[in-house]
Amino acid sequence: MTQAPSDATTIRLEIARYRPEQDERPVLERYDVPYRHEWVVLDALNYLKDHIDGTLSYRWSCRMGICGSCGMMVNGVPKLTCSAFLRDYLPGPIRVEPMANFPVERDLVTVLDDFMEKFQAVKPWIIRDGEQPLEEGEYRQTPAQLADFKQFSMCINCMLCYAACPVYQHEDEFLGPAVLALAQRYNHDSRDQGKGERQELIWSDEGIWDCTFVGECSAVCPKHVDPAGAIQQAKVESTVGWYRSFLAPFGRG
Amino acid sequence: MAEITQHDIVIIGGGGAGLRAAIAVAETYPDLDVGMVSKVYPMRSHTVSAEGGAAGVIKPGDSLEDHIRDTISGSDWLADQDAVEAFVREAPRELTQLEHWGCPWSREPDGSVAVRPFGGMGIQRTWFAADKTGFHMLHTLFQTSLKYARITRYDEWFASRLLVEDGRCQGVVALELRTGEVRGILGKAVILCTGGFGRIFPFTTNAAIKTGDGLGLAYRAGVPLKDMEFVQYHPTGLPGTGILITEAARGEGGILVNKHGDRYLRHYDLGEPLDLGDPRHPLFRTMELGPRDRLSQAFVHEQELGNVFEAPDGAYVHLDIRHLGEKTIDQKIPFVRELAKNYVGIDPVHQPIPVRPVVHYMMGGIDTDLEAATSLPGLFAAGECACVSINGANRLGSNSLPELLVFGARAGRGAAEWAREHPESSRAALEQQADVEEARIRDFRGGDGGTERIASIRADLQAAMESGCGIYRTEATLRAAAESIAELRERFRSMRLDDHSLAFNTELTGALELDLMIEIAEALVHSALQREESRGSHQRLDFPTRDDERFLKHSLAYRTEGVPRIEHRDVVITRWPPAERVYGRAHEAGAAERGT
Amino acid sequence: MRRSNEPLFWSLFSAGGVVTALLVPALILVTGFLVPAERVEFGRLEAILSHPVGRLALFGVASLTFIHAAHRLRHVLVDMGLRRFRGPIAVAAYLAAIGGAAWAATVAFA
Amino acid sequence: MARPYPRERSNAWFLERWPYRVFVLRELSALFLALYMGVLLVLAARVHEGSSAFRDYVDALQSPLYLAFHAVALLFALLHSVTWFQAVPKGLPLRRGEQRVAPALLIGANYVAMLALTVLVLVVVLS
Ligand SMILES: Cc1cc2nc3c(=O)[nH]c(=O)nc-3n(C[C@H](O)[C@H](O)[C@H](O)COP(=O)(O)OP(=O)(O)OC[C@H]3O[C@@H](n4cnc5c(N)ncnc54)[C@H](O)[C@@H]3O)c2cc1C
Ligand code: SF4
Ligand code: F3S
Ligand code: FES
Repeated sequence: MTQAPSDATTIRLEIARYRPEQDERPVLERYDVPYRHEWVVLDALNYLKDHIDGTLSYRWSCRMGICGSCGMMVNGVPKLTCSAFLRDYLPGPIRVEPMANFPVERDLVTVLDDFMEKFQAVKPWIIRDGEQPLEEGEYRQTPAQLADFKQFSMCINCMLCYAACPVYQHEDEFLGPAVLALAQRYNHDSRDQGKGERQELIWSDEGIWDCTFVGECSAVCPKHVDPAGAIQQAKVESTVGWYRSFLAPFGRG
Repeated sequence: MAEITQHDIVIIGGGGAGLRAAIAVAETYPDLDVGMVSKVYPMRSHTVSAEGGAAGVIKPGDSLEDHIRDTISGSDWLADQDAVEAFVREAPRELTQLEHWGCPWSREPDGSVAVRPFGGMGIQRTWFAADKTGFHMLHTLFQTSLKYARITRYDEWFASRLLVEDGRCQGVVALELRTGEVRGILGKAVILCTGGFGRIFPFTTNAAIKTGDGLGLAYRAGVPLKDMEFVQYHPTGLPGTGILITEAARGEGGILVNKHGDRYLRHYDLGEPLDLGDPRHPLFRTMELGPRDRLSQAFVHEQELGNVFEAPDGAYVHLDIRHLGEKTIDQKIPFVRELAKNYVGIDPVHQPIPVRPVVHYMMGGIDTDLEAATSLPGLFAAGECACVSINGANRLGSNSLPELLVFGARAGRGAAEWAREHPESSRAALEQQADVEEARIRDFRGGDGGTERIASIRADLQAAMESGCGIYRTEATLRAAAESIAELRERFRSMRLDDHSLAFNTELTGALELDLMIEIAEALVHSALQREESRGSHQRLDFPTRDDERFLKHSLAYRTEGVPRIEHRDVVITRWPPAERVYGRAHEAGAAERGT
Repeated sequence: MRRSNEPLFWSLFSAGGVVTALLVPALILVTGFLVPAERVEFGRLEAILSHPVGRLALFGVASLTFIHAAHRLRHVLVDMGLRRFRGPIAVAAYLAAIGGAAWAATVAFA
Repeated sequence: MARPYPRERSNAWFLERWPYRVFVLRELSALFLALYMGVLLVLAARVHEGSSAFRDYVDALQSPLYLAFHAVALLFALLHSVTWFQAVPKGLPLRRGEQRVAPALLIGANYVAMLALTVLVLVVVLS
C-alpha cells in the first residue's frame, strides 16, 4: 500500500453506474472528491451524492459495520464501504462497483432476492419438539454451549462472501456461504432440535457439497463468521452421518 | 392509477418493534394476515446497532419495584407510572421469550442468562449479548418471523402517507424502491414502528434511516406528538462520526476523565469516585453510572471551564477502559475495541478513547395509550417512534430494547383485535387517496424549476436544530431555530432533484424523508419553547429548575396550518410522588435504607 | 432433494489429502532426489517393497492419492468452467482413479 | 422500472485475483501428486523386476527432465501440505470449554507429524 502523500486534497473515484432507464450495461464514471484522512469510501460516496451528483444510488444505513447494507466491490474486492478507509487506497483512483455475483438493480444496488429465498429455505429459527413454558424461565445454556455456535451467529447478512465465492458465481442453485453458516448456527444451538429438518437441504449437492473450499468467503467476511469453516464442519458431520446410516440402516438418518 | 393490495394488518417498520408486533399477530391470531412495509430489509433496521443491553428483572435480589423506581426517577417523574409498571412487569417475560426464540444472550457458568450494570439502574439487571445486543435481538426476531407464512413483507418499500377514511386509519401508501411503483396497502389496522429521528440533528449515533417518517405520517393524519422536546444526548460518542461507544463500557468499569486526568463527574453531584481497585467500583447510580442527561450536561460545563481536549472534530474527553484489561474487553465489549480501532485509530486496551456527547435517542413520539393505540382509531404505534410514555424526560439506557418488545407485542395484539372487529370500509375512497399520493410523489420526482438541493436544506435543518435545541436551550436559541425551520419549509417548496428516474431513486426517498423531518423538527422546537422549566434532558438556561407546578405534564404537539398547537396532559402518578432526582449521594442513602 | 453421495468420495478424498500432505514431500525427497543421487541402496528398497507392510503402504498411499487427485481435479475442472460436463468428468475421473488403484495393486502385490 | 442487469459470470475468474490463483494452484497440486505417484509405481515395478531394471531407471531419473519434474512436484506437494494443514482446524474446531483451541496449535501438530514421518521415512530408507 502506498504511503499517504500528506498533501492529498482530492481522490478520484471510478464508479459503476447503471441506470436501467438509459444504460444498456454498467459504465464507469469518474468523480473527484475531497480526500480526508478519516473518511471511509462511504463518506466519499455521500459527499458525491450530496454535492456533486444526486443521481447516484447505493445502500447504506448504520455507517458502523453492523447493518450489512453497504457492501460493494472496492478495487475488485468485496468490502463494507463504511469500513474501507480512503487512506488505504492512496493515491487512487478507487474503483467502486456493485457486489459481484448479483444482478444489478441500479448503480451500486444489487438484487437480493436469491439470497433472501435461500436464507429462509434453511429454516433459520429454533425448532423444538416441545416448548418449555415461559414461566419456567430461560433454557439453560452454558458458556461453552454458547461458544459452540456464537461465531456463526455474528453474520450481518452483508453477502460479501457471496460476492467472493466463484462457485456461487457459476452455480445458481448453490446455497452459499452465509446461508450455510446460518444453518450451522441453528444446528449447533443447544436449544434447537431441528437439525433433522434442515439436513436434507444442507447435505444435498446444492448445499455444502457444491463448495470446493475456495475459502475467499471467510477471507472477506468482515465479522469473522468463517463460513468456510462452517461448511467444512458440516461436511464432516454429513460424512459421519452418511457412514452411520450404513452401519445402522434401520436407525434414524 | 395506484395498485391496491389488502391485508388484515399493516405494519410499517421492520425493526425490533415491528417484527415483535408481526409475530404477536401471527401467534395470537394465525388467521389474520400481516403486511410488513419497511424501507430497508428488516435486518438492516436500526435496532441492529444497539449495543449495551436490555433491562429486565430476573435475578434474585432485584425487584420489579426497584426497576420501576429507577425508571421513574430516571425520567425525572415525567413517565406515566401505570405505563412504567406494565412495562417493567412484562419485560422479563418478553426477554425470556426472545431467549426461547434463540437470542444468544451471554450466560453465567450455570447456564442462566447473565446481567450487567447500566447507567441509572440501581442493580445489575441488563441482559446482554456481548455488546451486540440489538443486533442479536433483531436477527433473532427477523429469523423467527420467517416461519410465519402469513407475514408478507414489502422490503424496501417507503411508506409516505397514511390512508384515513371514515375517521379510521385503513392503510398506507408506499413507494417500491426497486420499481418506483406507488401502491395502496390496505389494512383494517395499521401499526407504526418506524423508529426514532436522531437524523434531524447533525451529530448523532443514529443510522441514516432514522428520519422519523412515522411521526411525520401520524402528525399529518392529525395525531399529536408527545414530549418532543426531550432529546437524549449520550455522553460517549466518537468525535467525527458520532458512532456510539456503549454505556456497557462504563457498566464494566470504564471511567471518564478530562484533559487534566480528573474524574470530573465528581464535581457535578454524581457522588464520589471509588478507587479503580475497589471491588465496589463501578457503583450503581454514581459517577460514570449516573444517567445520560447529567453526564452530558457535565461535559458542557467542563467545556466551558476549558477542561476538555479541543480538536477539529469537536471537543472531547477521555473514556478510559485500560484498567479492565485485554481479556475482559475482548470478552465483554469486543465491539468497543473494534469500533475504536477502526474509526479513531485507537486501541482502548492501551489508550483512552476520545468521546463527546452525541444525540442518541428521542424520548418523544407519537402519543399512544397503554395498549399502543393512538387517538386515530385503527392506528397503533410502538417502539422508538411512539411515546407511551415510560421514558419521560430521560430514558434509562437499556430500557428501550425491552420497550420495543413489550409495546410491540401489545400493539400487535391490540391491532389484531381491532382488525377482527372492524370490516374494511369504502375502498373507492381509499383508492382515490392513493392516487392523489401517487401524483404527489410523481411531482416530487419530476421537480422541475426548483433550485434547492435537498442535501443543503437537510444540512441547514440539522445545523438549526443543533444550535437551537442542544443540550442547553434558551428562548432565544429556540426562537431562532423556529425561524430557520420556517424558512427551510419555504426553501423546500422549491427543491429540485437531480434524479428523475423510477428505479431505486434514493434522492426521491431522501426528499420524502426531508419533508417529514421538517414537520417533526418544528413540533420539537415549539414543544421545547413552551416548556419553561428544566427537566431531565430538557435544560433551559432561562428556566434552570424543575417546575412541577406548571409542567408535571406531557406536551402534545398538534399539526396546524401555521405553527404547531401545543396542549398539555397530566402525567399519571400512581404510587411514586415526585421527588428530587439525586444520584451518588442518594444511592448510598438508599442502599443503607434497603440494608444492602 | 436427492441425497448426495459426496460423503463417500469426500471422505476418501480427505483421507488421501491427509496421507499425501504428511508423506509425499518425504517420498519425493527420497525417490526424486536421493535415489538419482545414488544414496539409496537397491537391496534396501527391495526389502521395503517386499515386506508386507511395505506392500500395503505402497498400495494404500498410491490408491488414496489417485482418488484424492481424481476428486480434486474433477471439481476444479467444473469450477474452472466445464460445468456443463460435470457428469462425464466425474465418471472419467473416478474411473481413472480406480484404474490407478488397480495398477497400484498389481505393482505392490507383484 | 425494474430491469436488473443480469449477474456477470467470468470464464477466467481464477486468473483475476491472487487468492483465486492460489486456489487453482492448490487444486492443481493434485495433478502433480498423481503424476508423481505414477513415477513412484514405475520405480517400485522396476525394483521388483530386479537390480538391472532398477539401475536403468535410476539413470533415467538422473536426467534433467526428471529432476525438473521432481522439483516442481515437490513444490506442489509442499503447497498441498501447507494448505491442507491450514484447513484442518476449519473442519475440526476443537474446543476446551469456552475457549477454542488455537488453530495454530492444530496446524503446528500437523507439521510436527509431517516432520516425524519424514524422519521415519529417511531412517527406514537410508539406515
Ligand atoms: C447506537 C445505538 C445504540 C443503542 N443501544 C441501546 C441499548 O443498548 N439498549 C437499549 O435499550 N436501547 C438502545 N438503543 C435504542 C434502541 O436501539 C432503539 O430505540 C430501538 O432499536 C428502536 O427500534 P424500533 O423498532 O422502534 O425502530 P428501528 O429499529 O429503527 O426500525 C425502524 C423501522 O422502520 C422502518 N421505516 C422507517 N421509516 C419508514 C418508512 N417511511 N417506510 C417504511 N418503513 C420505514 C425502517 O425500515 C425500520 O425497519 C440504542 C440506539 C442507538 C442509536
Ligand atoms: S458470513 Fe460474513 S461475509 Fe457472509 S454475509 Fe455473513 S457477515 Fe457477510
Ligand atoms: S468461497 Fe465458496 S467455495 Fe466454499 S469455502 Fe467459501 S463457499
Ligand atoms: S452502513 Fe451499515 S454496514 Fe456499512
